[in-house]
Amino acid sequence: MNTKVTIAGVEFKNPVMTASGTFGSGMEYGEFVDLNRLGAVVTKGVASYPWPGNPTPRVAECYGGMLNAIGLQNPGIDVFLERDLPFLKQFDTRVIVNVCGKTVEDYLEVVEKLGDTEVDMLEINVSCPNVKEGAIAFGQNTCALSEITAQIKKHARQPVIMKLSPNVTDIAEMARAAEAAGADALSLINTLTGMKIDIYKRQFALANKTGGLSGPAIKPVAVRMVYQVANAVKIPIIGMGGIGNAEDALEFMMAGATGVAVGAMNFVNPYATTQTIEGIEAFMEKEKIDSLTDIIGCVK
Amino acid sequence: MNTKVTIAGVEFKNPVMTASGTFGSGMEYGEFVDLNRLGAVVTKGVASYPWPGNPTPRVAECYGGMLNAIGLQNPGIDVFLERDLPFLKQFDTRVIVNVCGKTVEDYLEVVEKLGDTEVDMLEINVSCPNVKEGAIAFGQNTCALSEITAQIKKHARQPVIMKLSPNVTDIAEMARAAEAAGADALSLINTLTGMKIDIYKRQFALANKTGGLSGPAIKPVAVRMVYQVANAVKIPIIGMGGIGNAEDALEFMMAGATGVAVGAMNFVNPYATTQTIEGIEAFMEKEKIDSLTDIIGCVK
Amino acid sequence: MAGKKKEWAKVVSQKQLAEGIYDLWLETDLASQAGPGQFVGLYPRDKSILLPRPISICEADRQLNRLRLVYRLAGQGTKEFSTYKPGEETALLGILGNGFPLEAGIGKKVFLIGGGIGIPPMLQLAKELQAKKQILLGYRNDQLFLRDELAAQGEVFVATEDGSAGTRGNVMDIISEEGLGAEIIYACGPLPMLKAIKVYAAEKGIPAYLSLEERMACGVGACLGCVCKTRETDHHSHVNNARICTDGPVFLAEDLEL
Amino acid sequence: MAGKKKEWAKVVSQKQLAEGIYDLWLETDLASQAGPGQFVGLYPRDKSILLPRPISICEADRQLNRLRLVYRLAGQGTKEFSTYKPGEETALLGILGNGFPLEAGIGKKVFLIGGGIGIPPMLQLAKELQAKKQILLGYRNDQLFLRDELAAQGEVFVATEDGSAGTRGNVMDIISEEGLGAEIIYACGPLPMLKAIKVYAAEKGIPAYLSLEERMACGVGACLGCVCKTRETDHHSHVNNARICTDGPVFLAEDLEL
Repeated sequence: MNTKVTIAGVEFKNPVMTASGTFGSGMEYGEFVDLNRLGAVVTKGVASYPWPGNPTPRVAECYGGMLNAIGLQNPGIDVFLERDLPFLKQFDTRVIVNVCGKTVEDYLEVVEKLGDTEVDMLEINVSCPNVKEGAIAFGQNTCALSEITAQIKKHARQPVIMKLSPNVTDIAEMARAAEAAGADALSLINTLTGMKIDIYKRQFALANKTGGLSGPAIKPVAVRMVYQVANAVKIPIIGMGGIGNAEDALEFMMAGATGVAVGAMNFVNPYATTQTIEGIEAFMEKEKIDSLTDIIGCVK
Repeated sequence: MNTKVTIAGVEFKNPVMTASGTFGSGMEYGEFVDLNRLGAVVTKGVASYPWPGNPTPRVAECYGGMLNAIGLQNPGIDVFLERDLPFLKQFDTRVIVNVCGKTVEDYLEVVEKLGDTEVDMLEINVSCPNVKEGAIAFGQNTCALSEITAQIKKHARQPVIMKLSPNVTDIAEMARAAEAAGADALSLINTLTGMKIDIYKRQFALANKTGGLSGPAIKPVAVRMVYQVANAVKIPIIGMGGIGNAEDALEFMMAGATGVAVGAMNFVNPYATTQTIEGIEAFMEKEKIDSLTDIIGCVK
Repeated sequence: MAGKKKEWAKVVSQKQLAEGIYDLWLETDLASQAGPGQFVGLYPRDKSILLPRPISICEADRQLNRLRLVYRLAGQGTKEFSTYKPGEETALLGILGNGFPLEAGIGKKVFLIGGGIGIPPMLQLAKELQAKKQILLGYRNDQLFLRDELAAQGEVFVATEDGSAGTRGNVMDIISEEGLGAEIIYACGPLPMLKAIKVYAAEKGIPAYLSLEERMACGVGACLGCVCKTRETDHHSHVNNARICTDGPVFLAEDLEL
Repeated sequence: MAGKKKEWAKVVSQKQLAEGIYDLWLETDLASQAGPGQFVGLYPRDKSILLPRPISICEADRQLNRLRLVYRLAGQGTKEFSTYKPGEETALLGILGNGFPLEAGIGKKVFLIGGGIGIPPMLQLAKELQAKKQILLGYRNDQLFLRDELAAQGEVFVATEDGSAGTRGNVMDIISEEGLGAEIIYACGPLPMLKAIKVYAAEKGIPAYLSLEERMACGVGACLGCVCKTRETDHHSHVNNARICTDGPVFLAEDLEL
């Protein structure tokens, strides 16, 4: 039974990763799961300098999901390289660093600093709905997305994954723009922009007013977009959006994802990542699937 | 205590309506609720001739919601006028007819035929994700939306509500285009395009592959869009997306909706519409709200 | 007839009849309106799944206000139902659907044909139908749930897919093997079985009432989720689609495109 | 110390202590690691709401492996918890948070200050802290939950908003009215109370350990949902934000921007 998948030349022991921002840099959930079991740890977004993020409340709950407006709080690339990367490199898992920025230069500075490290891949966050500058501005417009993709590709020494926003009219068009500009892979979906109002207090549940919706509630949108993108581009896809178990993960793979990431469901079940891997193995055994790559995009 | 609201000059006894496609033409749920209690019945989409809709399966369940790909099956305007409208006019409630079409001419034919009837308002469906031609093609592009809005306004004798698709990058831009072209009101959101795959059968849950996601799962996206639109245009909004009780309805109103519609939640609770009205009245009493119009858009 | 309602029903008893097949008795006022071939919508408590599950009525005790539902474990909803214990309450939508027309069969030589989870509705039908009943039951294996109860209502013939009881094969194999015949058919079961019955009924020139299944949402005819293709334009839809939940689930075979 | 876990805990007992205040004892191995001021995440079964509810530990019986949680009805999740009966199981995430530092207070004259639903963590603290304890409790009205139990651990002073028992007003009013003083403060309660204590402690030049609350998602420090503003750059975040769930919930007042 072979659970290996390959994305842009990088081999993963299995397709199960963590969605950026839901798993820190692995340390916290290392108390619950053996990080060696994971296909990859995808880190919280890393910027060129420390970002304080948004005011609280930053999180709110909604039916089958949650809203967050963390605002990409992060300690910056220098702390990441000094503290988080050495921690992650103790484990036999791939490391994908999520890179965020407010300007193209911000992104490039992080990409440059990661160039001669043992990081396996870069995931470029152009789809965070919770910061005013940069981020999603690059991810909702094909020209801006092409431009930043091309720039990053020029400077990156690792394969580049562009993380796409679902808050667009035509996800296939965005995917094609990223592919044409040189992206090695795509990850999707980031969160859907949402809002919650407390009717008794007559105020927004989040200090930021809007936040990103994640969790099982968004899975049907995510599966649809993965399917559309898989049918629009040739580069591999890492699928995410509400994945919490093997059935969810397999649904994304059958829709066309090569990798899958567990996000908000880590908060619901801190063992969700490893249980997803075990569930995939059990499914393969039961359904007599030799290689997991056989099911990628098998539903047309 | 005054629950009345006015939309484009039409007064409603209360803001609670039905979302098109979830309530037929009222007959079926008339067994469960007194239609006289409702602010309005918004009918299933009516086209210029009978539409057969999509193959089955047409519905699938997902976390906190459902997918549908009915494909706007409807008996056509002539049957509507002969059978459904006389039924609805027996009740003391407003009648809003949802109009669908594949070409501009299709829409205009229905609009014309409704011109000298006792229908109170028209809701123009330019956002159904489940039909190949027309419908959503008009709703994802500002030019097409402006064009069809202007055409319909030219022919309509009743106030025109344009029903917007949430499957767009910038809902405010769409709203502004509809307003500029003469729309009297807006309703949002239609369903989010989604997909479900049965991993054991390795096939799509819906014959149409994709379907429209509705139910509580989409509420945060809907509330956000209502808020964004309310801050972008001056015309009134009918809000919908996962509303199943008074708390949901009030959340939409505080975000900026003047009317609210109960959709998929009718299937979960056939008394959802009238219970929502009762809950709003109870809230007004408890919170000492004299006129419901006071809370519209009160959260900024 | 009273209208449809959503209301609370109390679990009277529940037991397992066969692998994955459960037998649930509910106490509910709705029982007084229930007829053979009709169904109810059972709502799971699990809030991640919202829609009522359509389950056919196996028996209706109109004196005691009780409904018997025999259902198959099919997913999250039915898995939850299978845990219900006496005294618990569950939300019920009913009574739904048209049911089997009894008049058509009175005094005739009839086939009541049930395949798999299509067997349960045959029990109430057999109890109410005054006719010469030949009851044909198709099972997967020798877990012959409801067989004995049906045998008290007519002559029962069994087919099993694995040949472990009765005729090896399906219900159509019973007809040929036993050389049976009828003037009218009532049937519920998987689509291939219904298709075969439609062909058989057309050949013999006899009416066949078929009970169909489809994914449903509202259950009351509003959403148009659960349609089937009809030969003629349907009176309600004005296209060749009838609503299984309200115009059906029972249709005359010759009116359907299966 | 063993690591954090999500595991099943069994309900030992539950009773209502006051209007909207419930007292739940759970049997769980996690009790052996629990200290005063720490908390657990309790997961509702209701699948429409996914996140664990942070609830502070009121008592930890490390011999019997039991945790006592005294919580307020605040929404859908806690409403569900309040229905739990002995023998039922509930999923628990723990043990979370840093807890109150006992060493700092040993042998000293201390204030333990609890306001409203900030009172429960004071009980385990009072039981473990070897010091001259003055326990100041702020209630809404004369439903003085946990007061008697706390009185067994030190000298208790009560304030009520409506003046129906003890000092009319809040816990700060007790200090002035009774002319009390302390060398160190431990406190948990609403933000305005904590702000007042921070000011008071600064004036008196004494340390105050404050337990904070915020909307949480993961509860384990990964999501950065529940941060508070800190005076200095935080060692983990490298910005002026500390994580309440892991760096806290207990902070030295002077380190916080409240």
